[in-house]
Amino acid sequence: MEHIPAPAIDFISLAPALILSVFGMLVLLMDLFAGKNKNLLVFASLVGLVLAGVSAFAPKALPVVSFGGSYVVDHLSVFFTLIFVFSSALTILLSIEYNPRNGIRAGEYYALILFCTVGMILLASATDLIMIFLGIEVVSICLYVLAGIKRGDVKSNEAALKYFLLGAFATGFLVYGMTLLYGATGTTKLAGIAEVIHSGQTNSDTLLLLGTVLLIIGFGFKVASVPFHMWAPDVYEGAPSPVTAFMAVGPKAAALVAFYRVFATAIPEIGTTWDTLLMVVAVATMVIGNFGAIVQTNIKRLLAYSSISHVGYLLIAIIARNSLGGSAIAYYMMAYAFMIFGTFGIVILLGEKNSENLEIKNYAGLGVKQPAIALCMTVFMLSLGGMPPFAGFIAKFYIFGAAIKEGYVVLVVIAVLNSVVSLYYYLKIVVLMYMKDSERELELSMGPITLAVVAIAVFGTIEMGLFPDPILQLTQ
Amino acid sequence: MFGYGWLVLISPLLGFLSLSCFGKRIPRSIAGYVACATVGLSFFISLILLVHLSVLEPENRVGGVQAMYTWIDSGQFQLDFAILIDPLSVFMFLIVTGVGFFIHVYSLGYMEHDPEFKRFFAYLNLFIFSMCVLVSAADFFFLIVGWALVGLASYLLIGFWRDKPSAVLAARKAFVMNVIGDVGMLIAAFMILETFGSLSYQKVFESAPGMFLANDINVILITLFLLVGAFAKSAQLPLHTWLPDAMEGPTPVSALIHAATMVTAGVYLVARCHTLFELAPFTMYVIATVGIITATFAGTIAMVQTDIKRVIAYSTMSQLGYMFLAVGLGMFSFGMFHLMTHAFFKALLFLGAGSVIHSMNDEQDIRKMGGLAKAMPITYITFLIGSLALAGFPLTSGFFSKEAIIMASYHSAMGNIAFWALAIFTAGMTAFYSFRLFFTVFQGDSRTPDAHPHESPITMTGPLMILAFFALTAGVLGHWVDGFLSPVFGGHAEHYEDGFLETIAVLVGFGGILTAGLLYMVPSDRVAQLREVLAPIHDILFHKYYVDEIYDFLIVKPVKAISVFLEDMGEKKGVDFAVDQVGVQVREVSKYVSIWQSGRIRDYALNMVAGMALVLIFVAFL
Amino acid sequence: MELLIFYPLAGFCVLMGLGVIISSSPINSALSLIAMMMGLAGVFVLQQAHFLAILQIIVYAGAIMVLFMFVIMLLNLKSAEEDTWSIRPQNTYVSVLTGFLALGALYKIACVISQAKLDSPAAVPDDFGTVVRVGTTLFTDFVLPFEVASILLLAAMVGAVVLAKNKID
Amino acid sequence: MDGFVPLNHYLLLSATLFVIGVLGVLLRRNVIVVFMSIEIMLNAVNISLIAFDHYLNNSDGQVFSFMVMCVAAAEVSVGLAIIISMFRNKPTVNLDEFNILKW
Repeated sequence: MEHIPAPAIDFISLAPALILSVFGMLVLLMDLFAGKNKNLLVFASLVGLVLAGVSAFAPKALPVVSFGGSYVVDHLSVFFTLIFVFSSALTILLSIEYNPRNGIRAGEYYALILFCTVGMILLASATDLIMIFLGIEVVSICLYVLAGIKRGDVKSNEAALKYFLLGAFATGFLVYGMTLLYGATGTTKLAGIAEVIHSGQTNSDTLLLLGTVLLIIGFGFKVASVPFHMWAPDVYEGAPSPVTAFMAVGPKAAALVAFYRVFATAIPEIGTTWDTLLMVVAVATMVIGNFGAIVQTNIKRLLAYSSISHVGYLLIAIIARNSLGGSAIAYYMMAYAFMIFGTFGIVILLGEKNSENLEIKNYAGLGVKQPAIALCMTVFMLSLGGMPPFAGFIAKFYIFGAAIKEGYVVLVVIAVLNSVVSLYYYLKIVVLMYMKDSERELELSMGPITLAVVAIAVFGTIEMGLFPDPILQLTQ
Repeated sequence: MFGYGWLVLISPLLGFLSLSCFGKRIPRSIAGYVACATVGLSFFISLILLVHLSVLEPENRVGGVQAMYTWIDSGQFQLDFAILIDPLSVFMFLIVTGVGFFIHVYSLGYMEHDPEFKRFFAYLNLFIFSMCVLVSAADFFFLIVGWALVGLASYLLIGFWRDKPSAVLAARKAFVMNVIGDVGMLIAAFMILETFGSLSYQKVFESAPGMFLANDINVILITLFLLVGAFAKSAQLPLHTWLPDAMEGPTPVSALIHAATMVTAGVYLVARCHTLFELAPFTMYVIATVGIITATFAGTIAMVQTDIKRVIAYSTMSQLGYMFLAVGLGMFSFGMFHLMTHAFFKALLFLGAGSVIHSMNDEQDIRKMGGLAKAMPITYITFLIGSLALAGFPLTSGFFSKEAIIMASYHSAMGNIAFWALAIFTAGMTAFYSFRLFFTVFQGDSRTPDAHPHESPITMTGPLMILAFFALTAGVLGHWVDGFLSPVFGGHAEHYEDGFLETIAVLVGFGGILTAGLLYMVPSDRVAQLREVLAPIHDILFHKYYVDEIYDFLIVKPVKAISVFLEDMGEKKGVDFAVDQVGVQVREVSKYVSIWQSGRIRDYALNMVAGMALVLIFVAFL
Repeated sequence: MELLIFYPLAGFCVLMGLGVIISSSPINSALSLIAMMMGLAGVFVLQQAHFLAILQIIVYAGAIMVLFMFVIMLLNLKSAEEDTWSIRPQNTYVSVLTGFLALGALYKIACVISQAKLDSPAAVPDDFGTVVRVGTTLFTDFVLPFEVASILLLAAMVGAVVLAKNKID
Repeated sequence: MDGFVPLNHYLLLSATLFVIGVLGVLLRRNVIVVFMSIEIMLNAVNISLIAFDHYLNNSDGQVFSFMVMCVAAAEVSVGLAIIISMFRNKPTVNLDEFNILKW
């Protein structure tokens, strides 16, 4: 009986994921004894997230490559880890007041968010197809459950079912694509694949091509780009609001960074064909997202379409495929996290006792009744629309800058025009708040913690807009 | 050196934020004063800046960029958070905050009974802030930011009475028109960035003369796109239709935004970018031509309007046309001078009109007014001064500024007889319609017996009197303005002396006033009665009647027909129709996109596979 | 030898696969699926992947399919709920178009796939596909994915419990 | 070994089964059957993986297919739980009836 040599395990680079896994299990255990009071779980989860965030800085000299080249900690992954930790923490904070009001009592909720965060962190660092696959699956499976965690609500059920079936369907394509890529190159490591492609030693270029197509489909689904976006509006509408916010930021960022890694690291050299394709996809995504949003009457659905259009902008950075593109994605996602959590915070604040109050027309008159909240909402809407001096503007600016540097001027012009279209529906909400009188009185549920989240988000949106440099330094 | 100049911007911004965030907690009485105080502070600081600049040597007055810190720094491209303090921006500061301050005070009285008093002042402060951003921008980026912000503030203020559907519609129209302009500006900015690699005025204006020959196609394109923005904001043909509709907003708003400040932004833009425009004589010619055509066009329409505010609105368009004529001819300081005097007398006229409307219980139709002179003496006199200034009556401020432009239209390098003739013609019309308005409203007998007009409170009449003072006397500042701004424009504008032409202009002005007087001084329903009592005057009256007929046949009817035609074709079917159609079509597309989303999982899966098939085909065959 | 076994086995798998999507009763579908998985296990054996062949039977045919059966029984699904396979009339055009596109794409792929370099299997060592060989790879090169899989399964288990348990609190 | 099966044929088997799975998802209305079709797709992928492994003399693919099985198991447990929880509120397994969320 031969002995298997013990593999070297780099605990330091794994630290954030390890800490969160441990805290996830801890939360599960504590749930047994906590009874009805979930505050302890929340506290433990937040501690875990903070520790994970701190430990992300543990590796001394970046980048650290470990596990035989299947896991890398570089500036990008550290920054994304921060985004994930941050967005998970905000999700949990938003849930504290939302969950009891909407009949979500399961303590496992928090554990699932932590596990999901583990998946995202792994995904951001993964440089091996198998790791990427597993990362995506950890994230997806947690999200399927989170989307349907409002068990008594038919909408939530339907959202979970749709997300699950379509997600599993897309996973099929994704894993098939990875298989073909493996078959063509004989390795699952991104660096190895790049090497094989570079040397022209592939087993079959066709397999490579086909694999890449299927991979695009799989990733396209996960980031909700056209024509694989159709799940997004339905799932976003049906899932509980904090989960929707979470989905729009964390998992999307994780999928994007993996997408970016695959395209920038593994297959940069078969670029030119893909560029045209990705450009078409990016344009379609922006157009469909923005035009779909215009007629929406449900705020969550509107935000879903808007998030589709934002993916379109982000794809431009992937097309640019330079280092500027990577940090532009990172900056964009951070800014987007602030804006989306702020917006959803307000959506949750405006929820009533018995209904979530999601119709946009109910926002009428907010400018008079709740001037501060209306002003915050205005900031978020303007920022989402890419108006200076807010974070959304700078984020778009860097993405477009990265694209222009590579000479994609037409693409940028289309994107700018799309931003103008998007202002139409963002400003519609602002106009409604300030220009219309409310039709009925609302019994708003002004939770202090949710308010705090909104305040943090406003601060972040403005701060990142006025002083973009510090955050940008972090991403490079 | 001018670091404290930031306060000009910050003060109204703080006012806006505090009023909109804590509006509920600030008592109503204080809110108005807070708003006034912030603008007053800005005005005060602008005055200090003025003094500060005046003591400097002329060559040190330009290029005072106050950078707070570097905002964006991405390799080649750098953008600072900065304001530019030079004579031109301080000049604009003074007008914006000065006139703005008086209008704020006026609003205290005018909006006193409005339930949303605080929201109004919050928006006003936002506007002042935006306008200051616009004029103090040190680069094209913040220029556009300010450009868009004033559009936003104007939108909010036009639609301030949101229960009034016409106001909401007008607000939307103004917004869409302004967005068209903004897009033009954006394109121009992109081209500038592409050409110069920078957006800062300093760099662009320094390198431009070395980079282009005159009428280089690039510089023409850049300036033309800038013009789209300027024309949209300043309501020049063909992007003018929003301005008359914007009168749906409260009257102080019309005075501040749609007469004194925002609409002059286009003129400011041309003056600010004069380096670029001078390199494109073609564009300059376009500016002058469009300016004078707009002036004439709006003048004819103003003659037949019956809504007191619309008359003044068209007159504003017409006067803006003069300013564009001036800057188009290269007489930048004349344009700025007319901008200043216009700000005084037009704000005065609007505020006077507001005072009238206020006392007539929101009646705006001049045919129902009349004989207000006795009831409202202060308004009467100040309105008279405003009308005189607008008509270019000798020795009022309007006389000096307009005269300079009319002279330049003939004598300057680019001037010609056509410009001059149209300018003189428009001057005559201006005199006519302003006094038609004045006589109809203040002279004769009241046409609505049950109205009980009363003089407005001191918060309203005070600003009227101050503005009247300036409208009367600001003419003496002409040379000072020219001298003060000359470092920016690189030299003095030549003042042309031509006694003959000046006399013609003055005579035409008198003619206009006289005609209006003959036609409107005496209400026509008393004609028969008078004819019996005063036989000697019978002839004159008869003649008046006769003239009226001729006038009606020769001038009023054709003008009416033309203006109706223009309104039909140009406004309802042309631009407006296009704008509405864009909205409708966008919504149609949007509906299709969302109906595609059928809600059925199998359809979604089918779409995914269809998408995949498309991608495969794309890859396999392309 | 390989030829003799592979083609019938492959045919069997395809038939059973079709059976899953054609039969109107979910029970029949599930049984076909089990048969297909058994067949696939055979294909795996042909490829010398003995370890995975066993896993295929234990995990898929054994555990997963039993779960399916349980659920079908639990929901008490009737076989005939007029559920034959169908295209919604509104989707006819899209479907036909997709069909053509997909066929075109498949044809193109089939044309080029025959140019692949790998026509004969590599000479594999004796221990290829055994537990030892796969296990060694799993615990050295892929120890991280292996650990992640445990998180995945834990999350799935917790999630399934949360969603399916009868009553919370 | 005389006569061997070329890799292409394994790949074709894999592709055929994958297409069958896709067709099942597109054409069936029963949630459970759709779900089984997805399992067929995952199985099809495993065939390719193992075939590649054999032809490349490599073990990575087997580990990959091990992971695919693992994921399939996880998905099945969650998916069936979702179906059950959904069935409680709306006792049907007809996919076309789940369209509250649309447009």
